[in-house]
Amino acid sequence: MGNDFSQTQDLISRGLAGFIPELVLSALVCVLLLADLFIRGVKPRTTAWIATIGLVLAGATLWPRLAASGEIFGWMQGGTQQGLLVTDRFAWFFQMFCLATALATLPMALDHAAFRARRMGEYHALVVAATLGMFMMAGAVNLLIAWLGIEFASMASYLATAFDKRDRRGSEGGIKYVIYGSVASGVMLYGLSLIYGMTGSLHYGAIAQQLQVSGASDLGLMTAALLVFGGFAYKMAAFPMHFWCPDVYEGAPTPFTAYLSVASKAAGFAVFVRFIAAFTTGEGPSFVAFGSVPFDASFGWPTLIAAAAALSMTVGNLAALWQTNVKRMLAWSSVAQAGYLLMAVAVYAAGRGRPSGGDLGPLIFYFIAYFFMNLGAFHVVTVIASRTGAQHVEDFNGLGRRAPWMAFGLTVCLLSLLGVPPTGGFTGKLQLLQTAVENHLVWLAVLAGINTAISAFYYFKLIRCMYLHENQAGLVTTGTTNAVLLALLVLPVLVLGLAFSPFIELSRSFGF
Amino acid sequence: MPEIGLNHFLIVSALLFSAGIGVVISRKNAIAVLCGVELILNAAALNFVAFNRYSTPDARLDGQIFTIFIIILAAAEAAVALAILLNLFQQTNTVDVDEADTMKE
Amino acid sequence: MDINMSTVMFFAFALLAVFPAFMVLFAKDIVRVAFWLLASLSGVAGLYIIMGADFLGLTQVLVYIGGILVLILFGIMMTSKDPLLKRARHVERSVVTGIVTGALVFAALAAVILGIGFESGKGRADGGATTTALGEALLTDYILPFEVVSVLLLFVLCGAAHVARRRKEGAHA
Amino acid sequence: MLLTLAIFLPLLGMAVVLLLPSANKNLIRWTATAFAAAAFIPIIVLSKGYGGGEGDSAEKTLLAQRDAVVAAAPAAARETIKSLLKEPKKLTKQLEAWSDHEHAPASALSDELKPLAQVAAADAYPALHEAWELTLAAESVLAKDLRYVEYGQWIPAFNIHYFLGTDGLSMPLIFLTGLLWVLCFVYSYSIEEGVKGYFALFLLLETGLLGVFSALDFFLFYVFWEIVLLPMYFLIGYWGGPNRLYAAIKFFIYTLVGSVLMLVAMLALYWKDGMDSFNLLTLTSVSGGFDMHFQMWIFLALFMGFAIKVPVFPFHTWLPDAHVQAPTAVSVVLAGVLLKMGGYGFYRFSYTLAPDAGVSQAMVLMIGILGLINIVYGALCAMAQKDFKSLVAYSSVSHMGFVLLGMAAMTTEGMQGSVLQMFNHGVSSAMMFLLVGVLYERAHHRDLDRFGGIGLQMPYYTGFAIIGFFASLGLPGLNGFISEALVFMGSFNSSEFFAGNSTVYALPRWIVYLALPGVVFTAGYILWTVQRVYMGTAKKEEYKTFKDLNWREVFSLTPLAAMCIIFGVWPALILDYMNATLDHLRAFVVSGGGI
Repeated sequence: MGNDFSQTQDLISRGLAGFIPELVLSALVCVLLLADLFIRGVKPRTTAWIATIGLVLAGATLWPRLAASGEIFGWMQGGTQQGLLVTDRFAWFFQMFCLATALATLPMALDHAAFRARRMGEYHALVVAATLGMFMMAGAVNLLIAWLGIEFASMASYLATAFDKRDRRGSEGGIKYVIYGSVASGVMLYGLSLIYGMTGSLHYGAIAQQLQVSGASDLGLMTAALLVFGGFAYKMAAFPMHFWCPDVYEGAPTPFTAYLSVASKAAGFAVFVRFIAAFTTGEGPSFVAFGSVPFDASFGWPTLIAAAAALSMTVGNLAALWQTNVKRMLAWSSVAQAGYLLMAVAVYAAGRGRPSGGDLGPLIFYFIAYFFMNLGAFHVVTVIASRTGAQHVEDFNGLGRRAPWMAFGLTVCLLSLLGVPPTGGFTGKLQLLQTAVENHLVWLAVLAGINTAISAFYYFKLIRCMYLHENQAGLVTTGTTNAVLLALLVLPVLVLGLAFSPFIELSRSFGF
Repeated sequence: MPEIGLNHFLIVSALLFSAGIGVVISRKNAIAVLCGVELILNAAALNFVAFNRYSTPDARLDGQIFTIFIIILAAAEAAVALAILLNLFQQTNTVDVDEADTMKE
Repeated sequence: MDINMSTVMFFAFALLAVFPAFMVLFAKDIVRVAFWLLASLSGVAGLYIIMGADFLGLTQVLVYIGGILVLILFGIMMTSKDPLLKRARHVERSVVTGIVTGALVFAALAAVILGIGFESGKGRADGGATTTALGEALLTDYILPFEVVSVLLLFVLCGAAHVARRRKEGAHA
Repeated sequence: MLLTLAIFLPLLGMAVVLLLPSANKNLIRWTATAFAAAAFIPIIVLSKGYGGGEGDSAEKTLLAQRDAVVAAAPAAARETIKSLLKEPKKLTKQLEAWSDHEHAPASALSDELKPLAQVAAADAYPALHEAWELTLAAESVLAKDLRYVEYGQWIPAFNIHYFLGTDGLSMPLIFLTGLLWVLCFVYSYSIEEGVKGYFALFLLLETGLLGVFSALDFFLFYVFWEIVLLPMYFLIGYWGGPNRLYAAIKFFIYTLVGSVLMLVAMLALYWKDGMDSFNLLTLTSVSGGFDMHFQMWIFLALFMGFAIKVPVFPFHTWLPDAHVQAPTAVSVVLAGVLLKMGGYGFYRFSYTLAPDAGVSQAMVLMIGILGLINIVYGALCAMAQKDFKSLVAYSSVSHMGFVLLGMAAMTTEGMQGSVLQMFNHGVSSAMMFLLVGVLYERAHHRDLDRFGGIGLQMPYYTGFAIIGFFASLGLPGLNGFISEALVFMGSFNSSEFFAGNSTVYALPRWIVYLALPGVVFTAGYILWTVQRVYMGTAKKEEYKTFKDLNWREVFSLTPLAAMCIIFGVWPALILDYMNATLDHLRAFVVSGGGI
């Protein structure tokens, strides 16, 4: 190691100074694990409060990083720093996003029936740990850290999925999640090793530079892309690694499903976008399209992603049509949503290297909308399930009368997921379609349109049950906290649909 | 006989990877699938070490470090998988991935 | 023909790594699967040592063979009523699928690897023991992942203990 | 302000209705009716004004707006903007080039683009864009006839505006909407279940429809278009017949598929040549320059969206289902106004945005033949129906075929007939659905074969029925005759009219010949129906106890019957409204968007 010791020390201390939110989260994991040992009796609220305070604290320490930019940790190589993590607005957005998801799912966990009479410290610790892993995913600029972040978040998610030991479906979901997850991770690792072999570095910047200076074998890049995409697709719940989704979403405790479907997907997209940014910086065709691949000259990252987008939305929507379990339906819906989101990534990858390209605004805007609409939907499902034991679509019969506000909130969220004006989902999808059309991916936009129509079938299945089917059972009382959370999640969906101008600018500013 | 070089190791690793994929696809016992995953992980790790040894431009040990983390994470993953599996076994008396399938409708 | 020692060693270890790997695919019962895996991983450890990664070789033996495999064996013993249970006939067919897929994957990968045409000229020459260098790197350049992994191991330990612990009275875990 | 008032009064009404106690059903009914009537007042004022040529023309309003935008631009760029605006079409080309060079250094720009860089440097680019949009909009052919224009910023990031206006094409439909809502509300007093939701959704529906007919910003139009979907879904799904859920979702999905394709077309136009505009008028004044290939795609995508709504064969299958299952008042507005959204869309969007494609051989033949199929196939299907309501539903399919046929002809008479047919069908089909509803409320079935002798039992009702059905048949002296005759004249003349015109493909006569039997079939099923239902003696004892119309039913039917007669005798009353608008539109399309 040719490093000067004082230089290294300097890098580490500067790194730690920019790393406070992660340190807070790490401490929070330890505190929560210990809390179960030292707090007597079953007090789910105590640990929930500890978690809340810790998450808010982490958010407060994260806030100033909005202005920060630059890489932290790592080493000096030829006079430039090759960091492990980067602090920029893009990372900040996704870190805040995951933090907010963790925070929003806390009240849901308190409300979840199976969680009411047990110690919850370990569960919260796992959620916080998953969030910590996602922090690393959002900021990773090094193959090792990207993979480590994914694994970190995954391990915590595996355990949280199987957290409810009395629930057999939880264990089943957990074992499927961990087995398929480790296969995906192994395949991805093999791809990463090829990238390392071809470029001789783990650092994104160095890889990009190496690719620009001396290039790499198109065949090798293509193989690595296919292998690596498997791992990323697993985290994004996108085709072809989407099949775990329904079982895990159904098996996991509903609050954690909500967390998984929002935060985990977002972190998966964050790490993926940053990864492909390193591979599509070049001006030459060899990076955007892999050039002289023997069987199809136009194959490249944009094509790969566009194909995955098309298949994700189609497979997700078609499979969702046949579901009668609400959580499974939302799981397939989230696969389809990953497809819509991948459209924006495909356009982004295609636009890199062009002066006007590379706008991540639509992706981020859709994620803002997705946060509210998907969490809103899961919130209602959790609340209703914990009071009526509702699992299936038919269990929601007559909810329009039994719990009018909850039903209204769920309807707004479902309409938003479907993409009907005036909701955030519509304006979000509009921008996704717009970028696709603008970048000559009209076929993908048309396919997304057709998919929207298909998805109306199953979203409306639930709406129909709530309003058009009768159920004589009495009113469902839901409590103030839940009503407040519902309002906090549903109102922004409408705001994003009606007055979205400022949010467009805002989401554009989070790109890199 | 040619001198042993990078490609030799890569071919060994490719063989391990293919064997691992084969195991993952054909086995139904969750523990056996896990063994297949270990093979895949080792293939990747072997790649990292081989590239580090034969083809990186400078004297850094990035590939070997990566391998250390692969080994650690493999251990953690095995622990998690087996813990969940034990719990599932207590409930259902099976470790068959396909049999643990009460959810599909 | 000059057959030097390292070539012989390579082929010996490569055989030790690859043959058992395929036996993992073919073996009839789960206990044999585990022991074939052990053999294969030892072969990989040997390959590490050939490449001058002595510390990794030792870690491989200690962690993998001493830790992970023991874990797997424990898992087998605790979840199998009859560990030596022969594979049922309907499962046999899927072995063919496994072999075919594996063969296809290998053919593709080998084509890619040979197609890329890696040069083995560069890289880190045999620089003696790596333990010191690795230790230094872990505490300087890679201090972040090193610490992060310690948090990971902590919560994995607690979480796994929680999930695997036998339920006592049901309600309170 | 009047248009805004008309559109949003029902929305306000919805909010008020939702706040009322659900137990007090009469209060809800009266409140809802009051709001529908209140919304009708500005509409009457508008239509009187439009007929009398009141109100500033769109051209004037838009130019005034443009001057205000320029005046508000940063001073440094104001003069540059003014000089650039002198040649707005040239500026369009420059904007396209500019969008390719946006991030290029100033030194790399051509002389042509330097003024744009200057404007951008002064942060006046949005002002320039807006002023350019408005200048072109004022030049548009549509601007000649639009009145009561309202224009304001909505979402600046995407150049989306709150832009409304009305002309001879939309005014009759807006009038019809306002009128039908009042009539339907009075008729709907017999709804007893879920009164609050019913009237609230119905009011929301009115907002959507009035918005659709007056929006001049494509995005705003799309939002209103989608707003129509939801209340309709619930109105059919909750208050409909036994198979209502199937009918409701079928309606929803069909329309959604169409609107999504429309959305893609809308986005393609937005990105076309870097114009970044949703302003229909702006797009219209440059659409003549779009290449044929692009126009074809736009036309087809929009065609799908509108054709499903019309509905054009083979996308018509949702219509009989929806009609049969829907409650009476919903059927009335569905046939009376909702179907016209499609026809209106063709004229307002398809032909103005893709003029060359609209008169190309492929499209003229496609529309003409589909119109022919609609007319003949719809009539034959109607003849085969046993259910009274699905007979009326298929008659809608048949009648909307005339709209297509007249449109394909692109002659003066053809277009007049086609647009008039939309209005007339709105009146007569609304009336027919009300008539079916009246009978259903008494008999609780709609089986044509089981009726008979109603004429003796309910003379007033039968009087109305004769007017309604004969208007639909196209009996001279009633309104349907005028429009059908105009359509046939227009489409027959097309080949003569466009002889020697190389750019416009004339509708071939054989299509008209083949469509003519449709009239005979129509006469056949209507006369047969009248005979089966109203003539003869009562087939059942219970029919003898049927009471004649009550005051609500008379209230709903009288204005419609009056309109059937008035517009049959004096069609100029409404044709005068449309003539100027349609003439301009026709000249625009025929000249390939060149005027």
